[in-house]
Formats: sequence, structure tokens, C-alpha cells
Amino acid sequence: MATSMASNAGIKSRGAVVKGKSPSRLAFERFMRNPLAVAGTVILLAIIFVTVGAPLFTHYSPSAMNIMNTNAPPSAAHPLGTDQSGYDNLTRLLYGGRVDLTVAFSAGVMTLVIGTIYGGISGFFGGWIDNLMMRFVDVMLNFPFVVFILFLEAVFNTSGELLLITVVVLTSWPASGRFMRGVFIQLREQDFVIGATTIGAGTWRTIFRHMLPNTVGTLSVLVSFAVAGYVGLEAALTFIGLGLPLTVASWGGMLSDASNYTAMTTQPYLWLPPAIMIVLTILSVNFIGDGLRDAFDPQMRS
Amino acid sequence: MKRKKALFSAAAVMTLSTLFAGFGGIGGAFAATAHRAPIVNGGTMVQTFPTAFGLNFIPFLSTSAYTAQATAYSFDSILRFNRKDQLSADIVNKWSVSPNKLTYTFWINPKARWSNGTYITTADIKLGVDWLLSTSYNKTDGGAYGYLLSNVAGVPKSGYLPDGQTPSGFKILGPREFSVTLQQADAAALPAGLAAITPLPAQILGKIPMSKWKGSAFDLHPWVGSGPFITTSVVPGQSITQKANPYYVLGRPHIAQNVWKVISVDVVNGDLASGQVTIAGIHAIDAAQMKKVPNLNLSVVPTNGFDYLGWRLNNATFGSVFSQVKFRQAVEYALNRPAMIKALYAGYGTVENGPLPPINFWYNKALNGTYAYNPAKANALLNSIGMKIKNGWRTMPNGQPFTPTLTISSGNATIQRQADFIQHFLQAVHINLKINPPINFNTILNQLNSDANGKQPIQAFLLAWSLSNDPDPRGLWRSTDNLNTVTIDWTNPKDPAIQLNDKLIHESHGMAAYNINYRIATLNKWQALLNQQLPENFLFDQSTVTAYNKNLHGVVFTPYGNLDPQKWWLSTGN
Amino acid sequence: MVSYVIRRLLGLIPTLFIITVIVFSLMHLMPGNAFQALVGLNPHIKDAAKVIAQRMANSGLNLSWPQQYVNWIVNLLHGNLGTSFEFQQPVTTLIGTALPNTVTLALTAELIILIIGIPIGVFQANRVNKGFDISTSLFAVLLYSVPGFIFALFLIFIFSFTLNWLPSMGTVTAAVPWSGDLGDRIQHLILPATALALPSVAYYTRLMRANTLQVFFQDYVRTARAKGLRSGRVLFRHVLRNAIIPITTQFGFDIGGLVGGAVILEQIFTWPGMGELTINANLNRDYPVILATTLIFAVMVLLGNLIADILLASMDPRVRYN
Amino acid sequence: MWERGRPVSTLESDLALKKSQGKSILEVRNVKKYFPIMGGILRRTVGHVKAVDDVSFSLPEGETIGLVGESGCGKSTLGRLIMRINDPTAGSILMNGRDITRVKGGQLRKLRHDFQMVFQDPYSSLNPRMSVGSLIAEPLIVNRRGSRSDIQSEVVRLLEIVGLSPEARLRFPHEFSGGQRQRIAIARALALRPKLIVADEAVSALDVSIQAQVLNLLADLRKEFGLSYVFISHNLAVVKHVSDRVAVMYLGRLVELAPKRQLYNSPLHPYTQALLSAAPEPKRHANRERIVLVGDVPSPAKPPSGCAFHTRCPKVMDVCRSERPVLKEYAPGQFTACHLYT
Repeated sequence: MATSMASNAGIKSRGAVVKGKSPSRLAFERFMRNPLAVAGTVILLAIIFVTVGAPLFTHYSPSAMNIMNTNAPPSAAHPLGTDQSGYDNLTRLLYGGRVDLTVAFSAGVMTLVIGTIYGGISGFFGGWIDNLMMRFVDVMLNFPFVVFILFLEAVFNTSGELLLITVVVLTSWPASGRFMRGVFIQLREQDFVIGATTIGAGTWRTIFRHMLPNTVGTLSVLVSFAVAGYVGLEAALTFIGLGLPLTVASWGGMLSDASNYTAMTTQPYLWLPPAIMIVLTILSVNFIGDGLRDAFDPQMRS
Repeated sequence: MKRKKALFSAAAVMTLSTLFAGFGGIGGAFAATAHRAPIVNGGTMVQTFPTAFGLNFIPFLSTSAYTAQATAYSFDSILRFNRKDQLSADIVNKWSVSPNKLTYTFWINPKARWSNGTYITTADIKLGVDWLLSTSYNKTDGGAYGYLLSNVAGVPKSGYLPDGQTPSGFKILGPREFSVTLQQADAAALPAGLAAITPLPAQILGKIPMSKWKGSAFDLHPWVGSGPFITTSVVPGQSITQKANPYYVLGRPHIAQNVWKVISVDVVNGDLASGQVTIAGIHAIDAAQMKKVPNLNLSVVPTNGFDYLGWRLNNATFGSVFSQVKFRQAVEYALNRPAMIKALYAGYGTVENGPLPPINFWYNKALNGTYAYNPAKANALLNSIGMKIKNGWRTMPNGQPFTPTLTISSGNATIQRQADFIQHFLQAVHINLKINPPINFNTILNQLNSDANGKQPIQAFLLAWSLSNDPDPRGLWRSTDNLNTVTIDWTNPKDPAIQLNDKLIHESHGMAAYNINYRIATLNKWQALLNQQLPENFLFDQSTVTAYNKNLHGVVFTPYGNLDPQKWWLSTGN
Repeated sequence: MVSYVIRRLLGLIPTLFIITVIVFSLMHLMPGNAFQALVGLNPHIKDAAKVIAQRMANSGLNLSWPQQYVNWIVNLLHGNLGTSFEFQQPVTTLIGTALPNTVTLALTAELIILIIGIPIGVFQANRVNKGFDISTSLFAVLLYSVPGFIFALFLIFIFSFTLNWLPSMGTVTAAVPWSGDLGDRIQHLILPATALALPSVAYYTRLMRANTLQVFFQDYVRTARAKGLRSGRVLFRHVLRNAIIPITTQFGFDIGGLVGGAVILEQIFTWPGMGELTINANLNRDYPVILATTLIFAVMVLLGNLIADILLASMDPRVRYN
Repeated sequence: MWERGRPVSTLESDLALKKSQGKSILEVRNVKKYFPIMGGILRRTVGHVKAVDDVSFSLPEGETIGLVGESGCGKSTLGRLIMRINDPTAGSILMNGRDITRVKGGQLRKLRHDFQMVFQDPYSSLNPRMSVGSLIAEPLIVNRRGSRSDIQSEVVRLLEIVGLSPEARLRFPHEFSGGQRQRIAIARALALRPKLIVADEAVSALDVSIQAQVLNLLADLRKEFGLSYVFISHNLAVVKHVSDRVAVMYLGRLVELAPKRQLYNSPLHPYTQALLSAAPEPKRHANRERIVLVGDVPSPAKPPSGCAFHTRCPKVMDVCRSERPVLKEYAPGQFTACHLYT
């Protein structure tokens, strides 16, 4: 008698077996229908392409200084001129992007990984574990960035990309940890997670099979916004002298070099390109982030 | 916008002989700006500090160089250095020295008055002396100038006396006459110490215990002074406003108001162009662009200082190479310093081959042209000490790889570029110099300070000194000097060259040095020694480029600063 | 309510305690100290090591860390934050001049954010997917994507360097009769506050638009519309009141964030606030100032969060003090 | 601060238990669930929300008990307590005569084979990122029931049982309607061959026509697999459709427990009467008196003294305000807690 109902309530067979579209697949399709998100992706890929493939676009090496040709205005040989060390500015711009993107992406991913693990443990187990872990997050959230970066610089006797990534991650994970805790607490109360327990799934299965896959949307949105934020942060820190060494090619560094009255008013070729690259990168990543959010959470779309 | 790091600055000293002999090595070389129009009184001029200033304005108290600059406008010392870099009359207009060179007698200018009109007396001088030697002053962090009077008779070894106690060497001989007796004769005693005695207003500060001076109302805002401009208001972190002192001993200033404003070096050019700032130092690299600004004049004067590349001679890893004179000479030949000056300072700088800049009166002209850029000679020298080339890079004489590292401070792009260039040129002679990521300046100091065993990570470093009026090598160059240990490391007492160095320095300020020719000869010998030994690799001296509004006249630009503000004036209209 | 606030305030204490302990330890693990820079390089101090030791003793730096920390806490409870090594001023004096500047800047920025961000967001939602909405939304993303310091550079370039309309630095004009007048101060505030506010304006606009849209589709709004209420009335009576709740929370969180964000802009605008004080103190190992600025930043952030929670609780009857 | 007055006698619940016949699949004994309320500066416990306050009943094998009451009366909490999703504050739950109240960890996981749950919202009870096939297979995989191919064929069988085609296993929950999803959820619950299913508002999120289909499916499955149900719903009509006995809850307490027919035809408790009069019942006589309850449901944090219902009861007496009524049998098999009948 149970089978008799198949005709009116079940999905009718359409001959060949049709495989369903997974939510990720659907999200991807929605993403690809969003013109801004696609534009953002294209721009970002283009930026990655020109930075990673920098040697294809310039035959200068980023470390080939020409002390006899410093502060040169734009010319055919140097479309953006040369800097005070005689480096080709276009070359520095392209190679500098590598540094910016490396810092932003690795810091973004690491922050999220740490945040997810920390927030996941805190949110899933709750109780005193959660309480203790969140108190620690409170402390870290209020921890002064400047103290941290100067401390690490002084103690490890170094500065550079690795230190910058470390500092960014050390100061940013608490926020993502707290956020992910909220996500996990919300998930923990979802019927399908409770349901997983009632069918006898263990803790780890519940976390990895049921909870984590359902954070993918949130995570990808968070990563994209984090990356956008860190591109700006790297530039800002380098700009005020707390980030990368000034001779390392980076967009923040180039901007910092050119951020004085004389350069700004008379040499726009020095500061406009890095400023545009920074803004363009952040903009494209933000478009992607928006697109991801709309794709994963279609109800939010207006 | 960026953090600009102040370079090391060391107070060096000027000897007496200049004064009496009347030699003016540089006088006239940096003439005052021409003025044909009649002088106008009044107006406001704006000068700048690149970063925030300290808030203690009692003389000698602040450790901030900017505060000291503002304080110097409000309080004159008894004698001043004129545009020829000679000591000349200020609050004191007459002085004499006893035949044994131990007692100096001074007479206060009868016209010397405080800005409120009362006359400056020996009581004010005494207060200034007591202050420099007081426990309160010397026990605070600002007490860095107690040494100025440490040679005065009656000053204990500790260098200070109880508050208000006057040393036996200081005697009041009348309301306008006093004398100072020294413990030992010293050719540099007057310019190195006594000239800096600064009268303090006994009518005000005499009524407050010295222990309460710091942070007192007068300290935060000194409303009475003896200098050309008296502070009228202080906005912490932003500006100090000063008005002309009508009773200034050297004549009432033409300009009615002087403002010191904190303006970042990156913005200052714009404010100069718009006229919001009257006079300010600018980056040499911007000079060409600033020259085009219609309402600005530029002045370029050499600075009395030097940049250098230091090596830790006691370094555990590579010290055996660093301490070889021929290695350091090879480095000196390997560096194309004129090219570096052109790239770093748009050509506004001077190559230096010794511890004194060529503009200095005491400079040994025989040093000119030594160590011209010559990579072949550098290679020959390196070969001669057994540094063979293996896989393109030179090795230690024992065949070990030679990979010294250079440590530089963060936050200063110019220093980092300098390092880049040095690396570039040393690579050309097959020296594989690596540049460490820049680190905090304080960390560098700390590591240099505690490097007795050569185990600290610093192997080579870039630093700069700015000297003041007289190049007394004491304090920095003697093997026993603390600063030598820290920042030069040329201290091995068994090295005959170092023994000679110490002997020459000692002779340059002894009794015999009261003879100017003797002193010149000694200092020349000393410079030649350092030129040959190169305890460090002397690089160059960056010129000071000052931009100022065309309506500002009468400024005296010298390597020691812009002098005689009381004679500056502002024309109206533009 | 009162007990909630008191409880939250008491809850701040352990957090602050731990933060200061960590900062205290880090500070002392940093190589170098203030006196080495001040004394170590004076060529005329004969026995620098001894003098440094003496100075350290005078400042209590020769004691063990726990003892130093206890001393600091005891002094703090007496309202004494110590004396800056670098400036030779009581730290309270330094903070007293720096903090109001930073707070003024942050609050002005906050005001700009609210005045511009909320109405635009609401109007966007009201005309959703129309020309105004799409163009301003795009513009908002653009604004949001420009880091504050790049804004600052553009603003200085345009309004100070090129047009010469507004000052690019400081809080007052020096040496003019109107120095420090309200108008003078406002003139100086405009550029830094705008640079600080603009990225957040974009963020608030987006947030407000999303909130408003969300509320639009709630049943009670549909009901209100169905009852035939005019759309303006629906907007203000029903939508705004509910859509503004998350904004309020964000507002509180931002107080701390803006103060932190001001650090970079203060450098650019030579704004004599906490940022400059903090960075200088850290570079110069000015321990008392480092501790005090850390404490104040932490208190600002924590208070901001507290205010956010209280606002949220008082505006949304569903949230009560748990 | 547990209880202001005397401790509540367990007598009445014992009575209720004794009356149940046959072998009990589930026994709920004096179960309480109190959630602490924190307050004051030191965040001490200042009171409790008594979500479930001393509830007892038993469920014979193969029978369905319906739990009804307004939202917030504690019926869902009771369901979760039975499922051991939450732990009771006091009392015990017996499954097949075995006390499972304190069982934890692996042992509990093994016991869970016997009782499964169907949730209210089929949209949130199925992991959206798993295909239907893996959702239904999961209980089998987790509990290692057979080889991969065994499990696959079992999944197909389960899909057929709940009336879905085998192709459905390749699809994702979002591709199905609410009713279909609830069938998937039922298939998943059935996978382990449980003896008891707690259905928490299992059909209330569905359209009325679909409700009937799902209810029929549940009824069919009960016959086919000998299932017992705890059927939680606020909908009296639905409960009537599926239940053998019905328990009415008010503010965490049982106010009436009776066989279906008796409860619907001659409710004793004024609250039950009010509920029934408010429920739309097409078959009822049109002239039936309609009892309208006045006032709000009191907060479970501060339940009224005596009979919790006295604040809204149309037949309130003085004794109701002070004395708590005890659940007693007033008609055969029909228990109620009301002073009207003492």
C-alpha cells in the first residue's frame, strides 16, 4: 500500500536517471548569472595574471636597479618612469601585486581557518569551553595592533611579508572566530544537526559532514571580504611604515613613496597606478564577495 | 605621513682658538639673502617641525630636538656662534681668560634685559648654573647637559650638587660681572661648556624649588625670556606661537610673530607653495620641482655631519675580515659615492673621506679625491688579503663563504635605498652582502649597545652623525669613548693606529692646542690617520635644502642652522 | 537594566586585566628601553650603563615584572598613569590632550556616517532596483573598496593642494585671531573626518538598505500597507524603527573601530591624537604611555560594545538583558 | 528555589501508569525540565522556567499518543526529552522497560536505533548539502548496517516505502516539495527500523492536502512496522486523526489524559473544553457553546499558584488559586487535574 502512493507523491521517472544539482552547483550558477560578480572575477583573474605572469609584460627584473637612471619620467623604455633607486616602476607595480595578493590571500585563508576551527570548537561544544574561549577572544579583540607588530618586529628582528601575515592573522582571527562561533551555534540548533545526533552520528561526523559543509557559503563570503580588507590593510600599514620594508616592491610602499605634495601634484604616474591597482583589487574582490553572498543566500537578493 | 627617523645627533664642541684667532673658515661662503627693498617690521612667519615636540620649555630640560629649537628662540646663552662660526657677544659682551687658562671672567651686556623689561643680572646667571648642576635636573631624564659644567671647580665626580648649591668655581663679582674657574685647562672649555650657560629668570623660577620646575606653569609655557621670540601659546602636538621680544639684546626682531607648526614632511611642500609656511627644510629630491614654484626661493647648504657604513670589527663570524684595513679600503673604492649622492639627494651632497665634512674649518684638504670610485683597485685590495672568488663570490681568506649582512632601520626609505646601492656596488666586486629586513631603530641601538662579545646579529650597519660647530673628536672617536664602543667599534688598545688616534685627540685640546696652528696640524694628522685606517666607511654628507617664501629676507643660512632671526624680515605683498 | 550595566562593567575588569598583563609582558620582552636611546648616545655621559641603571631604578624598572605591574595597578587606582619617559610629562596630561582630539574625530566621522548612510540606504530600499538604487549601490561598493588612507590622499590632493580650500593637518590654525574658534576647528575636522567616514558610509548604506528590505517583506509591514497606510508613514513608523536596530548595534561596535582606524589617518593628517601617541610610544619604548594607550583603546572598544548591547536591548523589546 | 509549596505528590502519575495496559514501549515518569533564569549582578540563578513540570504517562507498543497544547506549553520540550536531545532535570524515561535517562555516549547511540524523530520543518531537518540518497543511507552507514550495495538497495526500498521513486536519491532536498521532504525525513527515520517515532509537529508545516497524505503514510507505516508514535501537535484535528490516546498540556503540566474518543466527546478539564470549542470542527453541531479564554498564557517562569490555569479558567474557584489539582481518573481511562471533579 505504501508503494501505491508513489504515483501521486513521488517524482516520476523521466526515463534516464537525472542527477540533481547540488546547492554548490546552484550557487555557482547563480553566481555566474550576476554580471558584477563575473566582472569582479574577470578583473581579479586579470590582476592575478599580470602579477603572476609579470615577466611576460616587462623585461626588467624587479631587483635590477639602475643607479644612473633614477627618478626618470615616463618614457618608451619605462612607461611609468623609474623610482629613486632606478627601478622600473611598471615592473615594481606588477611584481608588487604579487606581494600584496600573497599577503592578502594567505592572511585571509589563515584567518578563516583558525577562526573556523576556534569558533567551531567553541560554538559546538558550548558550556564552559565556549565561555573560556570567548573570554580569550574578547581579550584578543581588544589587543592593540601596533603593540603587536612592533613587538614581533623587535623580538624576531625582522620585518617583511611573513611578519605582516603573522600580525594580520594574529589580530584578525578573533573576529572571525567569534563570527564562526555564531554560525556554529546557529547550526547546532538546526534540526538537521540535531537529527544527525538522533540517528547516532558521532561528534566528528556531525561537525565535518553536517556543519562544516553548511558554512561554505559563509566562509567564501568571509574570505573574499577578508582578502579585500587585507589588501587595504597591507597598503595602509606599509604606508605608515609599519608594514613591509620600503624597498620591497608593494603597492602600499609605492603609494607611500609617492604620497608627498610634490609627487602628488607633479608626478601622477607615481601614485595613480598603485592607488588604482589597490582600489581595483578590493573592488573586484568585493564584487565577488557580494556575488557569493547572493549566490549562497538567494533570499537576501532583492 | 611616514615615520621619519631622526639620525643620531651628537653634540660636538668648538675650541677657543677660533674665537681669539678670528679665523673664519666659512664666513661669507653662505651669504645672507640679498635684500634691496627697505626693511619692513611686522608680519608672521611660520616654521615647521616634522613631528610632535616635547612640552618642557625650561632650557636643557626637554629631550626633544624641536622643543630645544623653540626654546633656543626664547632663551639665549651667554655667548653665541655667529655666521662665521665664531663665538661672539650675546648676553655677555666681554670676557677674559687668566694666564693659567683656568679662570674666565665675564661681563653682562648692560643692555641685556628680560622680555618683561627687567635687567638680566648675575643672579639670573647663577640660577642657570645651579640648574645645570642641580640634583633635580641631573636626576631627570632631561639632565643630559650637566656635562657642560662638569669641569668647573667644585663640581664633584658625580657631576651634580644639591639643588640650589653653587659650585665653588662660580663667583659673583658684581651685579653684571662673574667668573668661572675650571678644574683643568681645556682648549675647548669655553665653546664646549661655558658658552652654553643660560641665564634663567630668578624673579620667577627663583621662587620655585627646582624639584618642582618640571611641569610647572613656566615650564609648560615660558612667558618671559631673553631670546628674540617669546612664547605666547602652545598647542600640544601642533604649534608654538612666539612674539618678538622688544628688549632683545641683539635688537628688536623685525618679524612680529613666529609660529612653529608640526607639519609632516610630505605635506610641507604644499604649504610652502601656498604660502602657509614661510620657511622649511625639504627633501633634496624635491628641489627641482620646488624651484619651479613661483613664490619660493631655495637655499642649499652643506650639513656638518656624515653618513657612514659601519662594520662590527669584533663580529664572531666575519670580524677577522672586517678588521682588515685593506678590506675597508676596498669597500671605500668599490662604492660609487657621487652616483649615490645623485640618486639619493639629487646631487645635493658631498663625498666624505674622513670624519669631518669638507665645509668644516678644520677639514684636511689633503683628503680631497682620495678613494675615488675604482672597482679595479677594490678588487686588487681584496685579492691581496686572500679573498678569492669562488662561484662568482669572494670567500674568506680561509676559503669559507663570506656573506656579511647589513642591518638598517625601518621607516626610512632613504636609508633603505642607500643599503640597496651599497649592495649593488659591493656585488660588483664580488662581495655577497645581504640586506636584513629593516628593523626598529631602538632594536639596532640595543644590539649595538650590548655587543661586547660580537654575538649580536648585527654585522654591518648604516648610521649618520650630525656634528655641531666644532669637531672636537672627544666623545665619539677615542677608543675609550662609550659611543665609539657602541657605534664604531674601533677600540682595540693594542692596535698602534688606535693608540695614535687617542694620542692625537688628546693633543688636540691640551695646553698646546691653544695655538691654532698646532691644533690644525694635529687635527689634520688625525683626519689623515682616519682616512687611511677607515675605522668605518665614510660615505657622504647630505646637504640641507631649505625652501622659503620670497617675501622672507635676511636669513643667514649656515651649516649650523639658520641664524639671526631677529634680522629676518617679511616684505608685504608678493 | 542597571544591574545589567553594572554586571557588564564588572565583566570588563578581567578582560582589561589580562590585556594589560599581556601588554606588560610583551613590552618587557621587547629588546631595548627608552633610556638606552636617551642616555646611551649622549657622548658626554661617562658611565652610560650606570646612568641607565640609575634611571631605570628611578622609574621602577629594576623591579621584577609582577612588582612593576602591581605598582602600575596601584597607581592606576589612584588615577596616576605614570610619567612618560620620552616627554617627561604625566601620562594623564598627554592623554588629556590626545584623547579628546581622537574622540572628536571619531564622533564627527560617526555623525557623518549616520547622517549620510542611513537616508541613502532607506531611499535605496524604497526604490529598490531603480536607477537611484543601482547607481548609489555601485557607488557605495566603490567607496567601500577605497581604503581610508587613499581617500585621505585624494581629499588632501583635491581640497588642500589643488583648491587650497581646507587645511590638511592639525586641529586649529596657529597664530591667527580666530585660532581655535568653532569654525576654525570645523574646517580642520572636515577632511580627516570625511576620510575616516567615507568607507563606513558605504558600509552603513549597504547595511541599512539590506535591513530596510528585510523589514519590508515582514508580515507586519505588509499588513500595514494592506491597511492602506501611506507609504511614508509605513516607512517611518514600521520599517525604520525596526531596520535601525542592527545599525545601532553596529554603531556601538564602530566606536572602538573608528578610534582604531583613526590611528592611520591621524598619521596622514598630523592629527595630534591617540594614534600618534601610541606609535611614538611604542617606537620609543615609552612604557607608561604604551600601557595607558593600550588600556584606553581597550576600554573604548569594550565600552563601544557595551553601548551597542545596551542600545540594542533598549530598542528591541525582544532582546533582554541575557 | 524549586517549588514554593510542598513537593508534588507522584501519586496521580502512578495511577496513570498503572492504568496503561499491555507492554509499554515508552514510560515517562515524573519528568521535569527546568531551564535556569540568570539574574542579578553576579548572574546567579534567580528562578526557573518550568518547561516540563512533572509529567508522566506510558505508551503501549503499537499505540500512538497525541500531545496537544498551545505553543510554549512544553510539548516539544517533552519530545526532545524523550529523544534524549535534552536531559531532564528530574524523573526518568524508560524505553522498553529500560531506564535510558542516564545513558550516555556510545551506549546511547546504540539505543537510538529504537527511537527516531521526525521534525516539524522538513526544510531545516534535512542537510541541504547531502543528496537524498546519502541522507537516507547515513543512519545505515553510521551504524554499519551492511555493505555499500546492501545499503544502496535499502535506500531504494525505503524510498519506495515512503512513496518516492528511486531516482530521488540522486537529487537534493531543495528539489522537493515540503510533503516530499517530509517523506524523505520519514524514510531516514525508518532506516534503522525503530520501534518508536517522535513526530514533533510533523505535518504542521505542510499544506492541508499534503498533511493528509503524510498522516496516512504514518498510519500505514505503523501497521506495517508495528511502530509506536508520540505525536506532538497543536492541531487537535490532526491529533484526533492519528492518536489512540491524547494528552493535553498546559504550562508544562498534563491537565488531561484520555482515550481519543472520550477526550473529544466529553472533555473534563475546562482547558481541554476551551481548546476543543476553539478548534474548527466541521462535524460539530453549530449551536455548540464556544468558550473563549481571556488573558494571556502566564509566563512559565512564574506559573500561577495552585492550578496554573486558574488565571484564565471560566469556572475558577477559590481552591484553584491555592491548591494544585492532582491528575486523577474520573472516568475509565480518563485522567484530569481539576478541582471541579473532587
